[in-house]
Amino acid sequence: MYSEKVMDHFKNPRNVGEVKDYHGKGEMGSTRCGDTMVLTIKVGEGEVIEDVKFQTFGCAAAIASSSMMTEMVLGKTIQEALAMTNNHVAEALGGLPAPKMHCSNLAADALHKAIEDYLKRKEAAAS
Amino acid sequence: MYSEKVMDHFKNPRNVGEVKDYHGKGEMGSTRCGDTMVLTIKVGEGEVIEDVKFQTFGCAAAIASSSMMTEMVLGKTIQEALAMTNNHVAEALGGLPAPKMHCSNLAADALHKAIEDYLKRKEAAAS
Amino acid sequence: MRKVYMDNGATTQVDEQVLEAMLPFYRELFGNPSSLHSFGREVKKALEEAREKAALAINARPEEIYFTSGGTEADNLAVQGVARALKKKGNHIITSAVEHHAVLDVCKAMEEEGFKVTFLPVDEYGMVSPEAFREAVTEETILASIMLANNEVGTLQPIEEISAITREKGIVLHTDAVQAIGNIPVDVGQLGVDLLSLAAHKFNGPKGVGALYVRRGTQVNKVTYGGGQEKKVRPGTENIPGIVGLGKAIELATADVPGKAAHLTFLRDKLIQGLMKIGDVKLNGHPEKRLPGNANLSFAFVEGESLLLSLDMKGVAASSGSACTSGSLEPSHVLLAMGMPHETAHGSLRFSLGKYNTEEDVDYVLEVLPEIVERLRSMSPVARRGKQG
Amino acid sequence: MRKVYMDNGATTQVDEQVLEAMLPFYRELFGNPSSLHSFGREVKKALEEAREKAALAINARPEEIYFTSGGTEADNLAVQGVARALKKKGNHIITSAVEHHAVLDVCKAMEEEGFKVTFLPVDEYGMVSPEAFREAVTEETILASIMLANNEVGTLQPIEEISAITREKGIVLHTDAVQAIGNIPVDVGQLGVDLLSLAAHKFNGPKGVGALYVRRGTQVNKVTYGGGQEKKVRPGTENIPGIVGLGKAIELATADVPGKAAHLTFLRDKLIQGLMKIGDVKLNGHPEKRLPGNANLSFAFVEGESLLLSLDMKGVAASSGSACTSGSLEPSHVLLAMGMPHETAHGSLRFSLGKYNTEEDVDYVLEVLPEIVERLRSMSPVARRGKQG
Ligand SMILES: Cc1ncc(COP(=O)(O)O)c(C=O)c1O
Ligand SMILES: Cc1ncc(COP(=O)(O)O)c(C=O)c1O
Repeated sequence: MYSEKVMDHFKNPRNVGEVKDYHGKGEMGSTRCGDTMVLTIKVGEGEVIEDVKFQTFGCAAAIASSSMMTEMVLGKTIQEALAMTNNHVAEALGGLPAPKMHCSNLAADALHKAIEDYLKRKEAAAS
Repeated sequence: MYSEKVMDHFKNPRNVGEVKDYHGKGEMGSTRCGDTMVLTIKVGEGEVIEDVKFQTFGCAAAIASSSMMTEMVLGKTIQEALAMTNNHVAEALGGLPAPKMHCSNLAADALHKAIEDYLKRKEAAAS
Repeated sequence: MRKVYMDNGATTQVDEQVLEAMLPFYRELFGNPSSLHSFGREVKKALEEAREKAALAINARPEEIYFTSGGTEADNLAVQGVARALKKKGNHIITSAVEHHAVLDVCKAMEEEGFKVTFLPVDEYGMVSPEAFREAVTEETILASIMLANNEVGTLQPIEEISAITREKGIVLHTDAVQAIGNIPVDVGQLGVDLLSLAAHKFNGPKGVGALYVRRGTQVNKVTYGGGQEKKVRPGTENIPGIVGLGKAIELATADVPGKAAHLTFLRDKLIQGLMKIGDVKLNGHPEKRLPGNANLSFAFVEGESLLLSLDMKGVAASSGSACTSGSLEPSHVLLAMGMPHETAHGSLRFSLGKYNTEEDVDYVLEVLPEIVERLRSMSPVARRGKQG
Repeated sequence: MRKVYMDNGATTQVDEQVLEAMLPFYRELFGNPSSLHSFGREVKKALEEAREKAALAINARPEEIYFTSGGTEADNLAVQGVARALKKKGNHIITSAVEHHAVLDVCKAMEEEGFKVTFLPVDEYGMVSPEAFREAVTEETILASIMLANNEVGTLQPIEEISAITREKGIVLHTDAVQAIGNIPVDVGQLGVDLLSLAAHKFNGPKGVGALYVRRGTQVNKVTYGGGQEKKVRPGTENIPGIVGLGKAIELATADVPGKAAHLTFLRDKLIQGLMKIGDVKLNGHPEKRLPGNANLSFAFVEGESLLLSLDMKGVAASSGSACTSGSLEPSHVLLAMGMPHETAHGSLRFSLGKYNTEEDVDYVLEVLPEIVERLRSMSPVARRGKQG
């Protein structure tokens, strides 16, 4: 059912946990299937994402999407990260079964929320 | 499907053919399944059936019923023969499958016709 | 006693290679393909491989194959499913008078649901006329079901000519190919059909499994409801060993259709020619457009069941269209639709040859049957009259 | 890697004795039971022997057994068949919210045909209340379908109490006993049911074959149409190897139900007790009135599919009611009907034990599952909050 890449990320998820002293935090819940994800990021010089960690309650597709997303986003600028979509994550995983596509939605959405949070905090600090 | 007795009479039908110089002849056709039977008898002293022969176009049940009937009737008086029913024949065969019961109807009916024919001829000869 | 099986139209012997392919799925590969775990996944793979084989054999796409419990269920799903799905478009169905009961009786049931059904007559060879088909079409016609090859007399129907009409008129066309697979080439593209039924046990596969081909985009309502199997069109835990067997059997059966057909045609023609010598014997069905393995003959003055049972006593298995073998009181609806008188229909005998038949089998039948016919005719009052007349 | 199969509710491994009984019918005994010749007759005999075995196992008469292609078809034939046959008497059907989709979805389809259906709610243990059943009965009630044992949580329904009501009111009662056969005693007389479904692959028989018991005198309309098999109620060439397998399997499965149940109960209770130690674990279904082999548990803060796949990586096969394993977006309708919140339903895991399971299997699961739960909880944002709250 799942690609090897999905199973690899499910078995050995990258970047699990919470970034210490994070700069932004995004939380997403799927009302449809009950999955939940919390993402924390640290943004360094040049608006580059220096650290990223996730916690996910969900199926293998949700966990693998979370893990894959963190790998993809690490070292990217927040501009680049904002351009990332759920489809990019699913593609990078070698595709997901059709009924599982929605499970990958959490990942990019939580990322965007974390960046938003980061930008808000920055604004608040600046003002 | 068929009892051993039916198969025995089908394999080795008794009294097939036509009695030479018969005294009575009965012919029956089933309009329902197309079976046809011709029975000839010779009646001796004391109105006893001395000889009987049949010809049948029909299934195994029809042929076995014909054969069984000739065996049952041989040596009987025509009174006794007239009391014989299709059910008696079927019973003597150890029963017939339900959808095959109608195939045994020919036998007793042809017998009764043959006896009728004999009685008519006798009357005609007497008058 | 020598045993000769010439009733391959009723069912066939499972090919040992087919059974070999099935056995692991009764033993270690016993999972349910809906299960996520390894026991399920390995079996799911086999299910999809069988679907690919079935698709390949009839030139369809794997996703167009729906596995069923046999030919009857496939026919029911096709006719009930399409008729109900298209109810709003029209209420007229066209079929033929010589269909198998699995189509004929469904069509009759559809009449009770409010559909109008035309049962097309056939000619003396059992063939439907494309012109008559065209004339039967109305504005209301939504579905037609015409078989590819007749199970009793072996006549092949002009499906390509009929599909030219259904395509022109936008009518969904189903064909019952249960008797055709492995015996004649079957290509859904060339035939131009939208649905096609098949049953594994007619081509040396297992009993209890069949398939319905449904062309992409064709609407089919469910007949049974339940789990999500077969895209919810045909729910129920899949008969995995059976489906794997179907896959293997159809692969083997369609590997060399011309070769098999040539073998069967040779045997069949030898059989027919030999039997015709008995006298007062008539070949039923079309002289050329017939299944390569089908020899259906009428023996005047004798009844089919008596022939059958007498052959059986000699070890030969055949079948008959006589009323007495059908369990009903009427002889075969196919023979009657061909205009055959009742008596002749009663004396019909079908030999259906299969891949395991040999020339020795044919010789044996030619050796024993003449005596049997003679014996039965000697008992028959009809024969006497026949000869006198 | 050690392989532990604990998904016997999904399907079971065919008993080698069952397969042995089937094999001759794939080989030399390949005839069609409708055929008059010896190839047909010897197979017909086996068909009727299997029917006798199935009847004996549930205390029915052989002529009350109709073979089908599985549990789904049996359920469909029962509900569709009886509802349509009794349409003139009334239009109300009673069923429960926790039925298998093979009953639930048929009942929904019946609604579209104009029937009114009451889907009885269940209590937190998944049990239907006989009082609620009685209250649901109307003048129009013709049919009720309440399962004997639930496939997900194993809860046993009070069928005898319900049949007391249906008999009093003249309502036809069907029960889906697919999960019950071989695990609890099943006696149609004692249960007081009029129809009962079963499927061979749930009691170490083959897939693709089941049966419907129909009490003498109960009217059932056909769902599919065709030949004269199974008294025309269920047409199609019989799946003889499958039916023979069903016969052998039900004979073996019902030979010692108390013995099997004791074995399963022992293993199940050890498993449940061991798993409860993990913490934040809840047993779903009735604590006592449940299938001896069913252990359905909810693991808070983790999702079922993740549990399943993690177990699978350790060689353990189980199943889950989580949305992500059902192929739909909703978690199990059974768990929801029991009033379980979505999150808890998502984290449910079903272990269904079978006759081949051993104590070592249970020990192995108790060894690997705690680590898996811990690992997944450590990844879960919900768990953290849960612990905090
Ligand atoms: C032409 C045709 N259609 C349908 C069927 C029904 O197939 P099954 O008996 O496998 O359900 C048969 C065989 O009996 C057949 O010959
Ligand atoms: C309670 C119940 N009913 C019906 C079915 C359907 O049986 P089958 O999948 O064999 O058609 C199942 C099994 O899936 C079941 O557990």
